[in-house]
Amino acid sequence: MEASAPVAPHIEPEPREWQLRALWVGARMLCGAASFFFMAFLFAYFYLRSLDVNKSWKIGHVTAPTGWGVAIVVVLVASAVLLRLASRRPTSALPLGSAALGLALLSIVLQVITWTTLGFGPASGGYASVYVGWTAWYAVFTVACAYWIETQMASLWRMGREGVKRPRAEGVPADDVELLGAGLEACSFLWAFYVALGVIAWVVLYLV
Amino acid sequence: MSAIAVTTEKPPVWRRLIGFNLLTAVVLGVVGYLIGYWIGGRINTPSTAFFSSDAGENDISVFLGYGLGVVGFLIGLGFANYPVRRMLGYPPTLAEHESADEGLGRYFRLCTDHKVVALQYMVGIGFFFAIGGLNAMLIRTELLNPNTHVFGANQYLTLVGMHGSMMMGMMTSSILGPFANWLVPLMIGSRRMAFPRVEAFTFWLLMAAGVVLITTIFFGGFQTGWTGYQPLGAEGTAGYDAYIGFFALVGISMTLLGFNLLATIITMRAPGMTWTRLPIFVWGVVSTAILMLLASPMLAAALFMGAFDRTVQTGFYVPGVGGSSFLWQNLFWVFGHPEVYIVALPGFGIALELLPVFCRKPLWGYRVAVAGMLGVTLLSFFVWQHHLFVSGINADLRPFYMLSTELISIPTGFIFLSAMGTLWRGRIRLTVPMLFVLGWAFNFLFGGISGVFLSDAPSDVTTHGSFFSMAHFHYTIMGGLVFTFFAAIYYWIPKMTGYKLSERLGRIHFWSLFILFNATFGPLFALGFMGMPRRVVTYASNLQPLNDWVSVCAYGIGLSMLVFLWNVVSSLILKREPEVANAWNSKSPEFQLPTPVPVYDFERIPVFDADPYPYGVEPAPVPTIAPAGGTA
Amino acid sequence: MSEVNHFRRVLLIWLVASVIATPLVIFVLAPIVPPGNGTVESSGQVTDNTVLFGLSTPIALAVIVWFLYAVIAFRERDTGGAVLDGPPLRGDARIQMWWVVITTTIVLFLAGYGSVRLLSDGAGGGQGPNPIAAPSQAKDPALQVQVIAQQWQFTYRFPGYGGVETQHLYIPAHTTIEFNVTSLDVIHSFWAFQLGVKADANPGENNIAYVTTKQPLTFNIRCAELCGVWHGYMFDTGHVVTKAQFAAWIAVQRAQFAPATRSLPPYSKSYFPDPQRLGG
Amino acid sequence: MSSYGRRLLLVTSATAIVCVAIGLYIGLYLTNVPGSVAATRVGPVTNLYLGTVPAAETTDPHPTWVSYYVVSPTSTNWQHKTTFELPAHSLVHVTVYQFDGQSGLRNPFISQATGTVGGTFQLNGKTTKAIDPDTASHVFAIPQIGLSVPLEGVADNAPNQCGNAPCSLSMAHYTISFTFRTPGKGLYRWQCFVPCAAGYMLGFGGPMQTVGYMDGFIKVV
Repeated sequence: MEASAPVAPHIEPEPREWQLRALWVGARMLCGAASFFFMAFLFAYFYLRSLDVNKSWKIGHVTAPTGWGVAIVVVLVASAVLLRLASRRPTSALPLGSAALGLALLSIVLQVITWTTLGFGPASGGYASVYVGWTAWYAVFTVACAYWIETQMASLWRMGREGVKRPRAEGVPADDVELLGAGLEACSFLWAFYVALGVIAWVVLYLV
Repeated sequence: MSAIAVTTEKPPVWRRLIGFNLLTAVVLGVVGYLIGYWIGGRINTPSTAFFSSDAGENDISVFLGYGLGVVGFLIGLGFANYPVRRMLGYPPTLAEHESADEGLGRYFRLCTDHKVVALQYMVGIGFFFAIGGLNAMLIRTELLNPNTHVFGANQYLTLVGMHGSMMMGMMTSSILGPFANWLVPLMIGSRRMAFPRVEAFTFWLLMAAGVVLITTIFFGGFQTGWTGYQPLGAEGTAGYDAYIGFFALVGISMTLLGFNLLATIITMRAPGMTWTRLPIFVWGVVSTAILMLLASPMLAAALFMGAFDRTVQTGFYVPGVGGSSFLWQNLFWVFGHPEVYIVALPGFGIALELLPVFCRKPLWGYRVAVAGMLGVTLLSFFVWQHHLFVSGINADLRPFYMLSTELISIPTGFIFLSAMGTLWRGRIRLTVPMLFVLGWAFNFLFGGISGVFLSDAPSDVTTHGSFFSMAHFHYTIMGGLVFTFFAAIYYWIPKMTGYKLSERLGRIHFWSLFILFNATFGPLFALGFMGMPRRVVTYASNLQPLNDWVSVCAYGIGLSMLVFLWNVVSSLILKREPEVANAWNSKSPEFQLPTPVPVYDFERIPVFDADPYPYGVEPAPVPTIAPAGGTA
Repeated sequence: MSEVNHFRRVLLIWLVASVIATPLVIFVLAPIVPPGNGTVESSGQVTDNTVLFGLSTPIALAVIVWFLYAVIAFRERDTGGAVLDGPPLRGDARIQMWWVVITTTIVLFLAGYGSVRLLSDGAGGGQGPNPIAAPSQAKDPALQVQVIAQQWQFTYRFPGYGGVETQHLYIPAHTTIEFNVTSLDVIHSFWAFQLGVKADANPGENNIAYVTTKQPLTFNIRCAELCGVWHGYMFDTGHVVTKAQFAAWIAVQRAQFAPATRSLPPYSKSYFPDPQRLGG
Repeated sequence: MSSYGRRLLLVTSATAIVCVAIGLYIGLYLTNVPGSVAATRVGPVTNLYLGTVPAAETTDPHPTWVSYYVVSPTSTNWQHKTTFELPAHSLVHVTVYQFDGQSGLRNPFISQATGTVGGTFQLNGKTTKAIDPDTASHVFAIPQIGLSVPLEGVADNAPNQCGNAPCSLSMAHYTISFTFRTPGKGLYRWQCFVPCAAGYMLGFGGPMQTVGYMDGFIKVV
């Protein structure tokens, strides 16, 4: 990291639990923001469906690709459960966490396949619009979550390779393992919550 | 601060310009735009061809250009370095470029010192505020005469839209950006933000957003105003893409700004800084940050739907192909009404924070004031359909929205109660910041009372969408937010920069602004009642005298702002008279630190044993704050 | 200082100011505030505004008097450079309670009053496709007028007169009119200023507003929702005329616009003219 | 002092740059509207010749946009201007050479001419009141004075269609002419009512919302 200023010796460090708590709180607040983001799509779904202006909720033959939808949601739930389990024991979370990361990426691949085999286009009415918009932005934020999971796994991997004696986190007085544990907990909580949003999306888009 | 004083061996200037800084960012931003535009042209599938071939413009290209341009800009600033290192498993760090040695250069690159980010915000937002104000002058120029046009009709609407978007988008962060970023770590004793890199990110993203909005003029502008109503937006030229890009970036920036401030205040209060000792300004920040965190994502989502309509031809907002124009109105105002409180609440915080200092009394009714802010926060999510009283949407719910809207005046009244109680039997010193606070009270009172007319559904039938509502929200936003913004500037900027501001020019600025503000926006209430709709390029000729009066007064506001600008330039750049540590004899923690504040703020995390308003208490408890020595 | 009862003084000043100002506002200012007394609905709005003015004047005065008095009476005089503190008052539960009670009472009264007025006749506002408040149509049913907004003009359609569409708007006096407002493209807003009518025109939706006319009257029609480049020029002049004049006018219109009427789609509450109309 | 001088120079040059930028912004973008053309006057009647084309000249900033032009009586000398100067309270005879295809009206009501002398217009020399709304290509309308004349569109299968302006009379076209009486002095806007902006959703973006293409003013002097 270029020019990361060293903490001057006469500066007393901040309480060590601050950054850990910030990660905990931060993950919860991101859940709130994500909920409101997808609430807009949820609202759009029910609003357009109930208005059905000009009978254009579904134009032409529009059927939800339920099979693919089930596959995606199963993969997502499995990923969330694995990561949550992994976060219980941070130091040995690498295998389970990596599997969770792989499943998260798999869900995006499945989603892309679904788009190409939909049988209807974005212009096929209200349902098609909401379907395309919702799944697209869900996939985008899945990538963001996958990034976070990846950084945790990479940290674990490097820790396993180079040991815990690597340089301390600069400016963060918290213990390395503690910080990693907190990061993994926050990350897995957000991912679990995000997958829960995905389950809601699945229920709305495929079942309702 | 002084770049010239640093005489240590440094590489030549041209060498220092290479690296992760603003220059690289601009270059990479342009390159990113061109790449995105090119890719957009390539992925021109048959389903989208109709947009590009016939109209001579390709929305996919424009959106991809904006997206990759912003990404390039951020990479150029160095925002990608850390994420890449994290992906490779390197340990987390918090700080980047936190050193006074780097002089002025710090301000032109990614810096995570909360005081540097605050000043970056100050200058950046000030720049866009000036553009927004200039647009207002041009709007008033066009309205001098109903029968001759200075600007084209579409250029006029673009001006209106840019003025509104600039003010509602960029100025939303005008208090939380500069002042909360600077003050919160000092007031709660945390020394830094919870996520310093996110803090810097919000600033640079906001600047990118501002540039995106300005580029709308290369694409024919947008004719929708800041509310961007659909399907008018869907049928617009590519200039509307700039509107979508702008507000989406602003929405992301605002979400993260609120997220970061909230995380900091929740988790990083110094020992003894309990919730009931929190300075009232920080409470204002908390309530605003909650709204930013939760409301802005809805705006982003609504805008993304609009972007999909324009690119892949979904039909969210186009009636007849699955959509509804109501959908945008609902989603926009679910965000939009919290948004106007995002703009008002920091002003409440600043007014109540400054009053005790200049009345030499503790804040009266602290808990009531806090309840007021939180009450406004909560209620603001339940009032949005009062913007749609005559729209035909859920007309049965009008009595409910009338009630919820009017209920908001109860918590707002708490703010006034607290202010009035603090004034009572104080030892009031009419300094420049205090004058602006009093101006806020006067303006916001009229803003609030005119709001009652608009919230009353029968009365709203005439005033809705007229100059009356325009005058109303200028009274609350310009009279409320901008007046407290200036109060904060006169109060804190000397502390932040270390140089005195001229008191004489400050007084001239206040009195001219206060009088001209009321002379400009007062008559607009009358114009609204007389039947002048908003955003019109022409109007009935019997309204011309009043419009001309308003225009002339608006130019006066422009001159008043020039006085302020001259004050800033002459005091902070030319004269540079050093400011003492505590010019206002404030008992707030930030004024117990030396001026300028050292890079690491405190040597030790302070311990608080009282709230920051121990006025009239002998002996006054002063928080044990040890400034970080040696680096000043 | 403390000998003077400041609170009593403020109260007195406020009382005097309110007693002078409130009647002035109610009886001089409020009656001249538009939209005037041209229709039942617009008079209703004037009454409504009068109540709001009358109520807000003493409230505004209370705050202003308090602030001005405090700034003048408690302003720090010359202390020779010393910074002296005021008394450490931190609140008063009784005052706070009374404040809550008073403001809540006012707010609930306002909301109740507004709702009653709104539900009595709809106050001229757009109420969507199924209005909950309509003026009494006991004597004779309302005259239906469809307002069709498009970029950038209003046209009017009379379903009771062969579905004729007209360029300008004439309506009979002493009649209840049911405006059915819709749009063919983007959101507009039909604002008949002197009638006290405003209703958004939404594409594919019907938005009903009622008005009961009185004497003949000329009124301004403006678009009140930004609808594109000529939004500012989307205005027209309408007329309330006697019933006989109206009958004559509509007959002329039916004859003149017979060719156009033949090509019109059947009357409907909303229209979906091939929405994409991509042109070419 | 040298440091002061340097700062002063910095401030002055920054101010100069900002002023120049603002000047350019106002000068180049905001006041960039097409100029006006005075109609020719022959005897008691003023003549105005217009042309409507499916796409502006290839050198235009928007070569794919549909547009009105001012032309000579023989459809030469195409000028891209949409503000017309006309004398007050007098008869104006307008001739439109219409080269564009059929789009169709959103509101069929506008297929009938109003506000012209006699309530009719000449379509290729034939006196007409209304056309089929689905064959309309454009409308010349001045809503403030109630003038509205539909312009018949060239059939899709017509030979020798015009692409970009300028178009000659040898190409497929309709000639529409009508006479109307100008109001008192002032500025009146005119527009087209056919959703003819190809490539824009609802057909009302771009040229329909940009003065200089399907919109303009009549300046009555």
